Amino acid sequence: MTIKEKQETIIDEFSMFDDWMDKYAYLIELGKDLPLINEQYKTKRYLISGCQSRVWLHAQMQDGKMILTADSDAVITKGIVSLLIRVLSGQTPYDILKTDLVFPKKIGLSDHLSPTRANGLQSMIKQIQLYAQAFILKSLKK
Amino acid sequence: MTIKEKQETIIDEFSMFDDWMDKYAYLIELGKDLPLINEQYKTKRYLISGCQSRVWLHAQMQDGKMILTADSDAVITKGIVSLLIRVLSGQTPYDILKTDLVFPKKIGLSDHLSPTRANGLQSMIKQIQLYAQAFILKSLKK
Amino acid sequence: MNFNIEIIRNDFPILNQKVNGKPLVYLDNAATTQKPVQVINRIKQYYEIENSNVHRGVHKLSQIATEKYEQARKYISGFINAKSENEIIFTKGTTDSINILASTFADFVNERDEILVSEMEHHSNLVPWQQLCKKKNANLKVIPVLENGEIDLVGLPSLITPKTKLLAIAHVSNVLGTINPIKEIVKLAHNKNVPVLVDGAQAIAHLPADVQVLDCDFYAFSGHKAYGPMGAGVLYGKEEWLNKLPPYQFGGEMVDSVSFEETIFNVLPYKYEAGTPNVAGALGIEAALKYIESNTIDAIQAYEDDLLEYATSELKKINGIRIVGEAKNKTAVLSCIVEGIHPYDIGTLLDQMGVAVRTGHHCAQPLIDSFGLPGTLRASLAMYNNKEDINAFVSATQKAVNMLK
Amino acid sequence: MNFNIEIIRNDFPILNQKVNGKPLVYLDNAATTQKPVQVINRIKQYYEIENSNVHRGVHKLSQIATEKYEQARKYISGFINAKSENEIIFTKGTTDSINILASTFADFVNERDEILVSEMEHHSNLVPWQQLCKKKNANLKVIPVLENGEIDLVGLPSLITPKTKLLAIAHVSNVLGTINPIKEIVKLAHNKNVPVLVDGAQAIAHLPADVQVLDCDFYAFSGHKAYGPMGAGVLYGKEEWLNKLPPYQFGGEMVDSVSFEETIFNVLPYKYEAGTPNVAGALGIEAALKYIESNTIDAIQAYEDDLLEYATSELKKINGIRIVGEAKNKTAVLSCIVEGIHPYDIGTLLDQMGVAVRTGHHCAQPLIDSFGLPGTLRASLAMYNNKEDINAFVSATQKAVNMLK
Ligand SMILES: Cc1ncc(COP(=O)(O)O)c(C=O)c1O
Ligand SMILES: Cc1ncc(COP(=O)(O)O)c(C=O)c1O
Repeated sequence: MTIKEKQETIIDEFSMFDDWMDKYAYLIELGKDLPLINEQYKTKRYLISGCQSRVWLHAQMQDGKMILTADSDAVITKGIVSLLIRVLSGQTPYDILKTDLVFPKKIGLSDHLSPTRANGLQSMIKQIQLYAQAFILKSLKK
Repeated sequence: MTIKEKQETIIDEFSMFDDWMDKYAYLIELGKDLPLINEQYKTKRYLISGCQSRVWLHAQMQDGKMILTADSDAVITKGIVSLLIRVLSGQTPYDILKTDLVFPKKIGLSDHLSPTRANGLQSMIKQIQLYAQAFILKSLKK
Repeated sequence: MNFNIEIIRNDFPILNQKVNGKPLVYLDNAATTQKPVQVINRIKQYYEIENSNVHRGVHKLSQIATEKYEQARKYISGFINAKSENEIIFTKGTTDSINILASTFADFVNERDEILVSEMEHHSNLVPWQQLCKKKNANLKVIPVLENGEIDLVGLPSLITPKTKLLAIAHVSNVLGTINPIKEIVKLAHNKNVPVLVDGAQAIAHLPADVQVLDCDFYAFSGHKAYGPMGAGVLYGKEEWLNKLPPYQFGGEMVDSVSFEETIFNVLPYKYEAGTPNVAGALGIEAALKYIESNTIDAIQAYEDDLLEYATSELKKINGIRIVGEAKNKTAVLSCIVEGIHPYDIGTLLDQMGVAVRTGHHCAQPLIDSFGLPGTLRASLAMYNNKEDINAFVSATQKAVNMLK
Repeated sequence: MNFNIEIIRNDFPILNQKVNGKPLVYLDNAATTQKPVQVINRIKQYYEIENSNVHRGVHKLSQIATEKYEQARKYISGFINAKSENEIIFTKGTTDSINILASTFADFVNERDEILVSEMEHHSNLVPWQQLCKKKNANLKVIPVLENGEIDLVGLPSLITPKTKLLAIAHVSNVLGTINPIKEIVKLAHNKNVPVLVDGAQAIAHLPADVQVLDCDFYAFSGHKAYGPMGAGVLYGKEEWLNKLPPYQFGGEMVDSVSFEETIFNVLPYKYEAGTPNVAGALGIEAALKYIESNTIDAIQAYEDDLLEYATSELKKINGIRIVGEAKNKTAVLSCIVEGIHPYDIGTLLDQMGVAVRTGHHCAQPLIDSFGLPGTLRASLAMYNNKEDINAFVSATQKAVNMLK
């Protein structure tokens, strides 16, 4: 699936809920299901700053695609990061950099997911983009 | 005359005017008539800070009384200082220190002569009081 | 008791706001308080009929603004019982006040000297001292905080050494609510000739702050945490100290005379007020403190204490909850955590229910770290909060916990 | 031209004031400008429905306040055409902005280095540099001002030496009204790798200030001199410079993480914003600059230029009067003296007639001294002044001169 398609799937899923409690309950569920990051990456080096909860994010290249794993000590943050990973993990660095991330606005949590929030969504996206840039630079040097 | 009587004379004089122009015209006249200070005292040392115009003030003791002379480069300031001198010069340091200077309020220029004004009235009074204190201290030491 | 919660609530326009469709329950007062109409209108009136630059003007408006500005200083001076209005320096806020002191105090600190702070300090009363020590090769010493949230008063005397140059401590902790025994601390410090700075950010709106009774050498607070405007605060300093310290910023008001060769500085309090002062801010603080006075600080404290006690006992009914900070002497701040749940998750859900609290380290990261916590959930009170606010907070927290468990 | 003086005057409530029984003629705008309802109401609205502390809050109000605050930064960034909103630091005002730079720039100044200022600087752009030089054993060099009130541009290149570390100069002189040729000055300085700070206090409300066109490295201004609130201003700095300079104050927002051992500072622009920011102040500046934009800065400049010309020619009719400052490029400020009369005497009498002007050295004592004057009588314009104001000013001045002659 392309990034666009994945975003649309998420938007569809969330459109089924019409009250905030159900949306958050779903987000919490997603958070609980987030596939675990390798414990060795839960170090300061992989910590994203600017979030109220701690978020570790790891990225590596596999067959030209970026594989993202993450964890957080807050479950709602885990839910958010799991959505990001669903959309962006397994895509090429180029696609990640040129993508327009519309789903946070569209799933009706835009308020909560706004960039000025202390949730760190913005920092997470920035960090993923930095990884993508770094991988592109690395591949050019070879 | 006592300080109190002198203040009353001044209040009487000013009560004759009922518009600000006449009051200021009188003040300007007084300013122009201010007896000159000895030129040797028109130095930085005798300058009062905190006034918008420069004011030099000199004090000396003569037969137990404080003799004040002053000058300013602004004529309204000279008018103000001349009133102060009329009231306070020739009095004992003790009397000067214990006096309640009511005339600025009562001559209907209170507004203009208020302590927060840039006219330096407050600084002049403070300076005169400092002189008075110094003379008292000096006489006690003898 | 002239304390009427209904009248008070009516004075605060923002309390009529709805958040996410629900009436606002504002329990983030330690971050900033809301403003009564008395303060809002004071600022408005200033700009509508009195606005002018102060001090050097020959004209009437300038005179009025100057008089009002200096009256505000005088009022504030009386409110904290300073000896003279020359001891009241207008600043941007607590952080500015403390930084002014840390910067101008530098000349009094030498290599291997010590600055003493407590473990519960807000970053604003910690980092300035830490950086000063770094610059001067001096040592930052820390007064430990006990399990219950009180400072270790017994151990304090041994921490004050001949090398100690200053003791900086919060009057009230913004995380734990602890009221520190400032009088005792000052006595201990003065016995060894150590001056004391009190960070009054969380105290000024909640309990009496009498600088002569406390006998502290410096006291800092922000207007915005005491029903006043943002961007305005106070640094109180004993006159003999402020006369000894050098100026901080240069230009405008703080100057007496200038040539290219030399500059002579103005006297107190102007020595510390470079540039056009925030006149509206000073008048706003005055109006805010008058508002406090009109309800009396003692009545406010009694009311808030009752509310704190009620909130604490209600909150404790939630399974797995733990109160963080249980000092005997405590005010207006209630931190907690729920076992196995990150405070941020609860805070997020509380917001959906219209309850505004704060989560995180509250700019006191070393304290939170020493307690081994990921942060706390903090509800903080102001005089306009009522039992309904507490009930809303507690039941929303219960709901959030149910969702997250 | 969408510039309607009647509509504009109606926006400023204070213009309805009477002073000493006469309608207020406010010509002290270089000291501080009056505020339009748009600004007053913006502040009021903030406190009534949006007030909260910013950045770290989980709740909605905090989010709203944060968004508005950052939008204000963005708007201001656009207004002066900065490359990024990270280059906009909120400060207390011009004096604060310049002191922040002078303090953090200290590391770049060594013994015998030189800082270059002009002879017409306001104390706020002079004393901080003078004191920095004193501290560092560096030398303060001065660009002379010519008889007509222009700086000596011809002599400037030879004043910029390999030892020059910074050039600090006003965009517009608050005494002479001179508009300095900043673009040319910056070019000369940059040719020798010298960064330039522009003091824009008297420019921001009167002419376009495009930091990319000027290419200056730093630009400072105050909200209150541009129809905005007191206690809020801006320091613009090129990102590469602001990243290079150390932080100024410590605590709160400017901190990324803290332990007792070390502190990691936040990124731009927060690195320079310790403590709770003045959110209402930032929104007030935004509203003020929007107000300027709604009338267009070009139209304002054209209008004020006409008024300045009219005032100058009318004033010249008074016997014995001399205009101080006759630069070809001039704006909004009109200084004069009358032979044999102290400016303070005239100002005092003008006040009695309801005309608010300023007299004295206008915090530019070295300039006044170099002109051999006891001070000047200064009328300074804002967009709401009209010909009636000028007529009142000129005829009152004539009357005062008659009384004093
Ligand atoms: C040219 C100039 N620079 C700096 C300042 C200082 O501005 P503020 O007092 O707002 O800090 C002024 C204001 O008087 C000024 O005219
Ligand atoms: C104890 C304490 N000190 C200092 C501060 C800093 O105050 P401000 O941000 O108003 O400068 C705060 C505010 O969070 C505080 O709670």
